[in-house]
Amino acid sequence: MKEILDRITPKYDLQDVSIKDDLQAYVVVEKKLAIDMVTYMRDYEGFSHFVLMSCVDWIEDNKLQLLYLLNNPEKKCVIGIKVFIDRENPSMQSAHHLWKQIWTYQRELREAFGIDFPGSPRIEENFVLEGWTDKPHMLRDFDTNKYAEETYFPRTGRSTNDPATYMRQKLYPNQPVTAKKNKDDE
Amino acid sequence: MSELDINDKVKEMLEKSAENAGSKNSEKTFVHPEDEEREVIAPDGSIIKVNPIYDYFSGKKPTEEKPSNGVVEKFLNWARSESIWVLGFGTGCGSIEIPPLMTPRFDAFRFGIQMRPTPRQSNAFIISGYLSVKTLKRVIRSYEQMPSPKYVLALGSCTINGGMYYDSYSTINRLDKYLPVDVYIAGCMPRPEALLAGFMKLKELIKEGKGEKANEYARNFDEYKANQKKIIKDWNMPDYNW
Amino acid sequence: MSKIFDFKPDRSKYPAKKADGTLDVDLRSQKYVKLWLGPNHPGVTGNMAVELTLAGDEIVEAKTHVGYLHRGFEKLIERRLYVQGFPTSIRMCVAEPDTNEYLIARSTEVLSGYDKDIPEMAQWLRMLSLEMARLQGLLRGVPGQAGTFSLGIGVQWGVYLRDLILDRFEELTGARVYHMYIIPGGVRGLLPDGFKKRMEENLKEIDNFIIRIRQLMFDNAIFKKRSVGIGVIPKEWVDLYGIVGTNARACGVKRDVRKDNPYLMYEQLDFDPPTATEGDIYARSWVRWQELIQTVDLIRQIMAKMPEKGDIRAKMPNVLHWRIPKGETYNKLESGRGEYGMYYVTDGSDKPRRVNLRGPSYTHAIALLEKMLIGTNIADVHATMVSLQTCPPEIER
Amino acid sequence: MNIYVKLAYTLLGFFLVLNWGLLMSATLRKIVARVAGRHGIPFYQPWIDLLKNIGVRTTLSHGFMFYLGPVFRFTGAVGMFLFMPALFGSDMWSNFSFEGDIVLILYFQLFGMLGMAIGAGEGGHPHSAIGIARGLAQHAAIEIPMTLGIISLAIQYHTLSFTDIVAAQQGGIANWTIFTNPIAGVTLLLAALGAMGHSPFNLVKAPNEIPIGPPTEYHGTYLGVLMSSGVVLHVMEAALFMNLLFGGATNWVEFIIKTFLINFYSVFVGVVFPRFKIEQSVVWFFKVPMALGILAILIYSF
Repeated sequence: MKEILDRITPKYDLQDVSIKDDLQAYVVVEKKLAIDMVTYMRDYEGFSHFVLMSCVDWIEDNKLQLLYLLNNPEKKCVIGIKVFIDRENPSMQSAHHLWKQIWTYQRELREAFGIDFPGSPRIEENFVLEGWTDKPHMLRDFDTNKYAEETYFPRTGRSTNDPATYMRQKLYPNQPVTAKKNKDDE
Repeated sequence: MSELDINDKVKEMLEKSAENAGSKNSEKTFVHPEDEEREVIAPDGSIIKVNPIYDYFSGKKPTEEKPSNGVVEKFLNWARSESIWVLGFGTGCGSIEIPPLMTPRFDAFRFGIQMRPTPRQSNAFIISGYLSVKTLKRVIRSYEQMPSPKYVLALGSCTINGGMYYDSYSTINRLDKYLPVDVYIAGCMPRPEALLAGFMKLKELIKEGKGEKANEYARNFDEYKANQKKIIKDWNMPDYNW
Repeated sequence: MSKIFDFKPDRSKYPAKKADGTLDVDLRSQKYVKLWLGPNHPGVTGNMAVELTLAGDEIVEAKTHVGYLHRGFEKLIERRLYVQGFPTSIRMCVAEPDTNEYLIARSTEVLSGYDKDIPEMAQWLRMLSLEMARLQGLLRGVPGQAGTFSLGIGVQWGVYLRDLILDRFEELTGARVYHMYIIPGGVRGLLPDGFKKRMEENLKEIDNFIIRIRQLMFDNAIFKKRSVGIGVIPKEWVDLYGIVGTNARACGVKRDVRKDNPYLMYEQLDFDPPTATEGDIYARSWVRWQELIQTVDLIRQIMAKMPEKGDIRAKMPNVLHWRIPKGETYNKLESGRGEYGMYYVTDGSDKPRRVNLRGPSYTHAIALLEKMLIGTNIADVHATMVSLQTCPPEIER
Repeated sequence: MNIYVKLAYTLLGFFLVLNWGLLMSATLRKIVARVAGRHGIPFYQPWIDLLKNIGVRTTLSHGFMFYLGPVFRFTGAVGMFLFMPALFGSDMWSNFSFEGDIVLILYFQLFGMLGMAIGAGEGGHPHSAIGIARGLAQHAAIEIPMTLGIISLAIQYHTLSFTDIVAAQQGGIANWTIFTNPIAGVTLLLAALGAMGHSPFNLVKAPNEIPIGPPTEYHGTYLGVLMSSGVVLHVMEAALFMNLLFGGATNWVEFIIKTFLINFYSVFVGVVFPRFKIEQSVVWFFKVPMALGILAILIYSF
């Protein structure tokens, strides 16, 4: 894993290289180099098995993090290629020509995060939702609880407890709620 | 219903759906191009007008069908309770317990329970767990296709109050707001024994003459439809060119 | 004689293709029929739909529609504590729920640095639970292939034996389908008294079944006729489409996470994943049948090699106040359907930032299935789908 | 015998055959269940199903021909019953069989299928139409060995009359056609597998491909009529082969045993064999059964 990273780090000007163990590493690459790097890894480094394409919403940095996870069946190691893209009007080059299943991931990400992949087949089609009019459902600022309460009919009498408070009341009923705090909470 | 009424109704519906869509995202209207009104040339050369949205989504109110009186109805109810044909539509993860129900260990065939593959021939609907909005649309459509009298068994806590998915944006919380439910079977997920107990309860209800939820659905059709329309915004049905 | 009836029409020019490569199918020309298989269709695995465009009896275009089982797990887990997310997440795929348990437990352990502390006994028990889950999946899946050709008795026998394994699960964990046994930090309990003896009795019954199912399926002329040479996956597709698990092994690509990236105690077990070279439906069910034998053998090995007693839980922090530092990890295991992985991101708070499940069906049921169905008949759709072991809930989560 | 008395006996006979058919279908389903290790349905289940179907309140129609589908099917079943001697040598139970009736029976066998084709086509469901197309194609393939076998029997006995063919087989098991003309017998028995419509030739209804074929849109009373004509057809198909090959029946007990065994034979095959595809099924009938049929004719021609 390390030698591969040593080889590609100068080539693609990788910024944030983190090696988890011998078999897993994550690198951050610039947006315009990302697809190029994925192609390079597939063709020259033997990462021929495409595992997963995912997205993480870092709302505090106003960034969306795309992840291309590739697997090398020979060396049995996994590399995650991360790309940070803008959260407003997110858009990314399509990679559907590299592997046949990628357009599915792109279709899902388009629906879940609103990321546009120009040129990807059937990108505008619904994936899991139908007639969805709200904002993309996987973004952090979409509040699913509020949406569910407003849209569906919550059954009256169903109560929800904060587990920590509830357990404290059950286990130590005589102590006032604020008396003792777990040291992890501070 | 005359043709004029139909057209008015469709227009109203289209406007409504356009409004619904337009309120948040003006580009997305829920009429796909293939669902627009069009003319079709029949094999003999004549021209038929087709309006897919109306043809596929029946907006017609179901009629209430009164039970026949006295001994006849009692006798028929006995026959209905002993021959429950379940629609084979696994709507959620509870459907993994349907194969055990139909196989040597539990063998629901002993009690006259059989699976039927088409809604036209079945009279019981097992809602096996959580219902996403997308499935609910199909469930309603299948339910409306079933001939009366029909019964609904709701499995799992997800259909009662949302269960584990109470805060999910995709699954409904209470099934009885959208469809009349005869028997709830609690659990996550209910065991086959619980399912059998549910069927026994349903049999009792039918024998007592209480299995008239289909008529209730017809009576409160507007209310149920309003609830359904609140969450199902895309009423387009898949296009058959048959 | 059969050559005369083996008439294959030339479809290279018909239906015609548009400039952008999509098919030029004019539904109003009355040459094509659109047929929806599912979601309300007994021939579809789970709750999904395949939209078929037919020319005669032959499929010219297929589109998979999913989302009927979408519950938004990945969103819900972001709103729950790590331990609360645990019972939610195991419901992601109902066919083998234990795989989800292991992945989520393993991910949280790796990210919080407890993955080295898991006691050996717990690892053996985890492995036992996973292999039992694989066994109950295969008991449904192997005869299920014959069930697609309406050979229903194998399914009936298989589901009965699956019930026996579920009984053992019930004994071990207290639950029938959703066990919640592999918790973060270890497992919930030791083996009950006499468990191994009762398990051995069940395995003997399954041994009998394995022989009977061979006679019923693989020595059956019509089963061969319906499955040999149909639904072929060429070897080159394995990387192109991301095919994993038994589907990849059936076309000669020996990939098994248990061997490639050994987890738990699989290094101490003696096994060799079965392979075939043809890549058709027959080969896939043959590989699965051999896997059934192997799984029974693995369970026997595990029960023989595992220690009698030992710690089953590492010392973990209070789960109600459990915070995991910022990090990300991808963990995978070999489920009955193939490589099953989970990408887990934490941000230092008491809830995960993102959880993404990689189910094998995600590629098998959409990109691959759509490709494989073209040119086959309506009668082959169900068989192809079951032979790929599609499981819709893990596609849409 | 007075025609009215005969009519009364025929109706009574039809009632008996209907009830025997229902009981037989329950028994055969129970046998399949026992192979699977299940207990199976109660033996009275078909009657309850029939009652329940009549008790269904909603009745939908897709047009005039939709009504006629089950009616035609029922007509086919009744026609097969009417023109076949149920019991040989009995004035009361030989129904309306007369000279030349074997051709009529073959026609009635197809009649119900054609009626269903029109009715199910009107139903408008794609599965119905696909099922009907499969059914007619397969039926054409079944007809060939069956007709060849029957021609062989006609050459052997120099008659086309059912009553004469049965009469020629009386006087002991050795006189049965299956022993006097085994090649034609085997041809007809192979054709019987297809005619009974159990697996491997159940692709008309094919529950997990095109659920459930022609009757997809039929419900309630329509389905009740279809069910009852289905069970009568099963009994009468078996009676056809019983009369042709196994010496007919001289009393009801013999009738019941023989029809049951012939049906059991097709279920016995069906339990352990999966379903053919339509092209495989057609080709199968064009191979061994057709060759045997031609051989059976050739033997008696020279």
